[in-house]
Order: sequence, then structure tokens, then C-alpha cells
Amino acid sequence: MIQRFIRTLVGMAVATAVIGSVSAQDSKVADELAKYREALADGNPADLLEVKGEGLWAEKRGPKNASLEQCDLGLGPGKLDGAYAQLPKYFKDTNKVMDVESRLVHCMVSLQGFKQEEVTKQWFSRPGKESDIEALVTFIGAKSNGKPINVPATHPEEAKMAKMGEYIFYRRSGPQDFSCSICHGQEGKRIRLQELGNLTTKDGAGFAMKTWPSYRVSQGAVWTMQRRLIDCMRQARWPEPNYLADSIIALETYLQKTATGTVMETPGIKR
Amino acid sequence: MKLKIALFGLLTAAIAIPALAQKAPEAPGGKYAKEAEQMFRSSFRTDNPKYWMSRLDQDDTMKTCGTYRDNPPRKVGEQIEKANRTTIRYPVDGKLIGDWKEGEKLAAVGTGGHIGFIQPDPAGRVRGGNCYACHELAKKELAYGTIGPSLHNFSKLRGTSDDIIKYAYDKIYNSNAFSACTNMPRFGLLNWLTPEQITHIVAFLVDPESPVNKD
Amino acid sequence: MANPMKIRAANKEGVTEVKVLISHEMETGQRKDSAGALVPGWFITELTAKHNDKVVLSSEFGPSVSKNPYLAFKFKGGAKGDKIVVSWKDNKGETRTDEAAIG
Amino acid sequence: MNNQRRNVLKTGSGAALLSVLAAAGIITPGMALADWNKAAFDAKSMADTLKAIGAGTPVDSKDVQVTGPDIAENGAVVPVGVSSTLPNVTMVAILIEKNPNALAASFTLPEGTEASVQTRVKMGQTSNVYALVKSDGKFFMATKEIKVTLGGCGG
Repeated sequence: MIQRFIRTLVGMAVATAVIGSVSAQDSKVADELAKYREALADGNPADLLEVKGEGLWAEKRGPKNASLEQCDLGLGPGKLDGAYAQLPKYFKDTNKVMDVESRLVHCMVSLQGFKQEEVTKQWFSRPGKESDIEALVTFIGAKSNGKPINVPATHPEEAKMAKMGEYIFYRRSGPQDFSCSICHGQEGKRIRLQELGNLTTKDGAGFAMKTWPSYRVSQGAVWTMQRRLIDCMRQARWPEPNYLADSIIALETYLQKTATGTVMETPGIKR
Repeated sequence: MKLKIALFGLLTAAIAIPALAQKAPEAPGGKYAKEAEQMFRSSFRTDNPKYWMSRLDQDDTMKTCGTYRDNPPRKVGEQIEKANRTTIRYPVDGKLIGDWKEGEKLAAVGTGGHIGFIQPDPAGRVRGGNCYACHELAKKELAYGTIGPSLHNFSKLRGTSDDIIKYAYDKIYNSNAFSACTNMPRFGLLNWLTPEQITHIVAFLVDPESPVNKD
Repeated sequence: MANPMKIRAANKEGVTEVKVLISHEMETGQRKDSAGALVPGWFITELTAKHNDKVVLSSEFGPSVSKNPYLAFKFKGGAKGDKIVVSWKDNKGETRTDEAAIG
Repeated sequence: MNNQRRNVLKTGSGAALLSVLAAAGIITPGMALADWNKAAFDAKSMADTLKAIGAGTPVDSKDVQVTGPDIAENGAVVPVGVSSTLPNVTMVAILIEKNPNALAASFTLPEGTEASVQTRVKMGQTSNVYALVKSDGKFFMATKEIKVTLGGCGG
């Protein structure tokens, strides 16, 4: 916990340095912003959800009255430490490249006997309506805290997904000419006061990917990577891709591959 | 003033030159680009309204920019700019400078135009220019982005000539008429802002009374 | 049922610092839902912290305390292993009590 | 909270009404907000809030501090606190001038509890934030402006 906090601080110091202040006013803003983020880091509400997810993981649920403890997230049944950091990856049993969420849902369906549409209905929380998936992914993510992201995408299917993710990253459309790349394809920029990593580099993609799942204070909820990316597309004023859509998994594969080697610091907390 | 525009053009060209030196990288997606497009298109609900799905359509500029990772060779860039220059439309009364106070509001608004089921904008919500997301404008707004250049003191530095006013209008209406594959949206061409709204933002930039040009 | 709180309590040179994270919606009663209807207020009104059996803090919250409230305070005394008990009550009458040992 | 109860709480006040409500089963005794200072939390302006707390006109004091950053990256979560070096502090409170209801939270501090409390509040917009402190039975106050900034994609 304390280590995580210190790492966050160091990360912020780096981020602040990157902004490069041009005036006294700007540097004061950067200082106060760093203080703000520091204050939030000590007391991340995502920790509450992590505890809940841990309970849900072990609880016998669903028509088959089974826990998720035998779920194979890529390292073998029940092996959670570092599992999040090596996803998405190709799974032989489904013959698909799957991310943490599609794999988790697969386990809830195959091990616990839930129906997919039932279990994904509340894939993200709304005020007063909690999401099991959110809690479980927060828990699974935290089990990779301190582990390096490791998605080399060497399997041909993984390599293909990463390439398709790259295509989507640069694809422009919509009433604002947006693509992922216009905001996340260059160094040292920010939108309003939020730093934008260059997601085409290891450092940039790493800085972005290592803190997810993350508590979003503006939303009062933990966001998973699916939620993050689907919302990017909403912000681009596109329609929303379906939850667990291949195009989202492709983007994740592209980003995790680029970020490979970066040490996870999750759950994060962000604006 | 014309000189300044010319200088600006030269500068843009100078920035673009290093791109010429290197070999153009592979188009994103490589041999899977076509398959990726199909996969992307099939990621959406089939019962989405047509006008939602039309937002995934790409015109030539979008397609070409994506292919070149927003960094097209100069020749391709020139073609894009030429094609986009012909699209600019002006208000019926021909007046390119509106009310800076209206422009100030539009510059700050980042909402509007969101569709979908998760967090759509309520009907009738104003679509702003969201200028502050990328540009520094009035000094009093601390939360400005740096994706685009600072526009603080826009007309203090550039003057208030007709050329400057027209340049500001044209650039907002269709940014790609000046620099192909820029990050800046083509606000007028894509009907995000009306010509009248653009004149308000022009006023926010150019009017000596606007906070952009104070302190 | 409400989710558990996260309570951290650490003693340093005779002063115990307590940090509490609470899972609660803290709905203001002034927000409208997507259909335009006012969402009823739902927020914690009172919170009490005890060291062993002695009250060390009693608080009253309004709806402008943030969702998933955070609270930190310090009191003199308290030793490693002593019990800190935190209870809250919201405007719907729901309550929750959790405890932690001073570390 | 159902609308019925919401409405009665809005319009009604006083112990008599509460006991009627309790008798009618609308509220149970355990949830009657006996201690919660409804008048103070319902007050809109700074002056009305201070009056409802019984603080009158607090004296500005440099021994009282609003703690926390000057800038909030998002208004939904703004870390703020109160700290004071005044003696015998028995109560502290956080007030936000431009919120619909100024009072955010108040804390009663028994002997032995330090005059240093941190929490997180919502702020609708940039506003003066006040720290109110009761020391030796008298009220003191400090203020600072906290700027609430908008985020990138704008919602």
C-alpha cells in the first residue's frame, strides 16, 4: 500500500516535470494538481471494491453453485498472481484472444453456469447498482500489482489482434475527425490539465495501462479497461462498441503489447 | 499581415520536412487492415439508429490520414489541403466576426453530441467548440490543454486585419485546408459548429475587448 | 447490505491517526436521472469513531460529502492492538459498524 | 428514501412531527435524525448556516487553516480539511460558500482528539471554502478559494 503510494508520487513528479511549465502560474497549477492527486492516492475507494471482488471470487454462486477459484486466466486454474498483467492472450479452449473481462465472463458462464447476457447486464456500475464484474476485475487487477505487463503477442492470433488494434488506434471518423492517435499519438501534451501519454511508445502506453482498473473520481466508480476504451469511443462521438467486442480486445492487445515491461500499479485513482 | 500568414505557412512546411526524410511507415494494421475494418464495423449493435452508425463512415481525408498515421507525405498532404479548401462556406451576411461573449461560452463547452446508451447527451444540449481542451486562450482559465498552440493574445500578436479574421474563420471551419491531418476537428465542414457559431469564436480570438487579448 | 469500511489506524509517538474509507453512494437529492426525474437524497448523516469504548470523534455529514467518503483524524493515546470502532448511519436509517486494531 | 418521507422531512420539522412519523411507522425510532443538525445542513447561505450552528459571527483567525490543495481536478472529490492550533477545540466544520447548502460536515472533538480533520467534499464550482472552529466556547474561522477545473473531454 505504502509502496504503491510512493510509486504514485514518483510517477506524478515525473508527469509534472514532463508538462514543463512556461510561467509561474502554470507551475503553481502543476504543484497544486500534484497535491490534489497525492491527497486522493492515500485512500483509494477502489480498495473497497477489491475486498468485495475477493469475496465474490471465492463465493459459491450461480446455477452450478461454484466459486471462480478454478478459473484459468492464462496461468492455470486458480493462478491469479500476475494473471492480469499477461492479458489479453490466446486461449486454446475457446480458440480466441481474450482479455481479462471476456475470460472472467467465460469462467462465470462455464464454471458457475450463469448466462452470458445475464452476467454482463451490469458490466459497469450505476449509482445504487453495483457491478460484480467491476469488483472482480478490480480484485484480479490488484493481484498483478507490482508485476510487469507481459503481452509479447508472439502467438499468431495475438500478433494479428495487436495489428488490428493498431489499425483501430489510427482510424479517424465521426463529427470531430477523432481517432485514438490524435490525442494519444504525441509526447508531452495534455487535454485541459490531464496529461496524455503517447500510447505508441512503451513509456506512454505503460504510464496509461499500468494503473487500470482505476477509480474515476468524476464517475465515483472503478473503470475497467473495457469501460475506459468504450468510453473513449463515446467521447469520439461514435456509437458504443459492444461490451467484450473484439475491436476493444484488439486495442487492448495493441496497448498492452506496447506497454510490455511496465510494472503494474493498480488499482489507480484518476480524475 | 500577409507576410505573417506566409511565415506561418513556411513554419508549418519546415516542421513537415523531417517527415519527408524518413521512409513512410507501414499503414496501420498492415495486411490485416481490411479485416480490422470489418471487425471494427461488426462491434456495434445491429439495432443502432442509422445516423449513429453513419458516424463511423470515413471521408477521403479521414481515410488517408489514418493510412499515413496522420503524417502524410507532402504531396499527399497538399492534395488533402487543396480538396478541403474548396469546402469552406461563409455566413449569408458575409460577416465573419460575431459576438466574443458567445464565443467565450462556446470555447469552454466540451459537451454535446454524445450518442449511445451509456451516457448520451440530453436532447438539445449545446455542442461547444471545446477550444480549451487543446488551446490556451484567456489567461484566467487555468485548465487549458496543449495539443494545439497557445492562442492567448491572438490578435495582439497578429492584428485584426480582414486577412487574419478570414484565416481564423477558415481554420476553424476546415483545419485541414491549412495543415493536412491536423489534430484539430473540421468544425464547419462536419457541421459541428454553425457558421454563425464560428464567427463568435473568431470574435473571441480577434476582438480587442475579448479576454483572450487582455492581460 | 452496505459494503465494509476500510479502517487504518496507526500510532506514532503517542498520537493515533485514523483513516476511514466508506462505501456509500452519497446521493445529493439534487441530481436528475436520465429521464429527468429527481434522484432522492441518500447520504450518511452521522459517523462515530470509538477508541475502545471512548468516543474519539462524532461527525455529521451533509450530502456534499463525496461519494465513498474518506475521513482522517488524530487523537492522543491509543496503543498498538487497541480497538477502533467506526459506525455510520444514513438518512434511510441504514447503519454499518466496522472495527480495526491500531497498528 | 421514498418521496412521501422526503416531502414531510422537507416541509415539517420539530420533535412533535418526528414522533408522529415514528408512530405512523414512516420512520423507525432508530433512524430519527435526533442529533443531526437539519437546520444547519438545510441552510443555504453562509450567514444562515452559521446562525443554525449557533456560531454567530466568527472571528477570522490565522490559527485556523483550511487544508488541502488550491485546485481540484474534479469537483466531485475535493480533499479538504480543517486544522487549528487554538486551545480546547471542541468542534470543527467545513463550509462551502457556493454549494446549494453551505455546510458540508461538522465534527465534535472530545478531549484528546486533535483539531485536525480531513475529508473529501463535492464542489459544484470554484468557491471560497471556510473552516470553522470552536475554541474555548468561541467561534473562529479561516477561508481559502479552491478552484474547480473542468476535464478534457468535457463529460
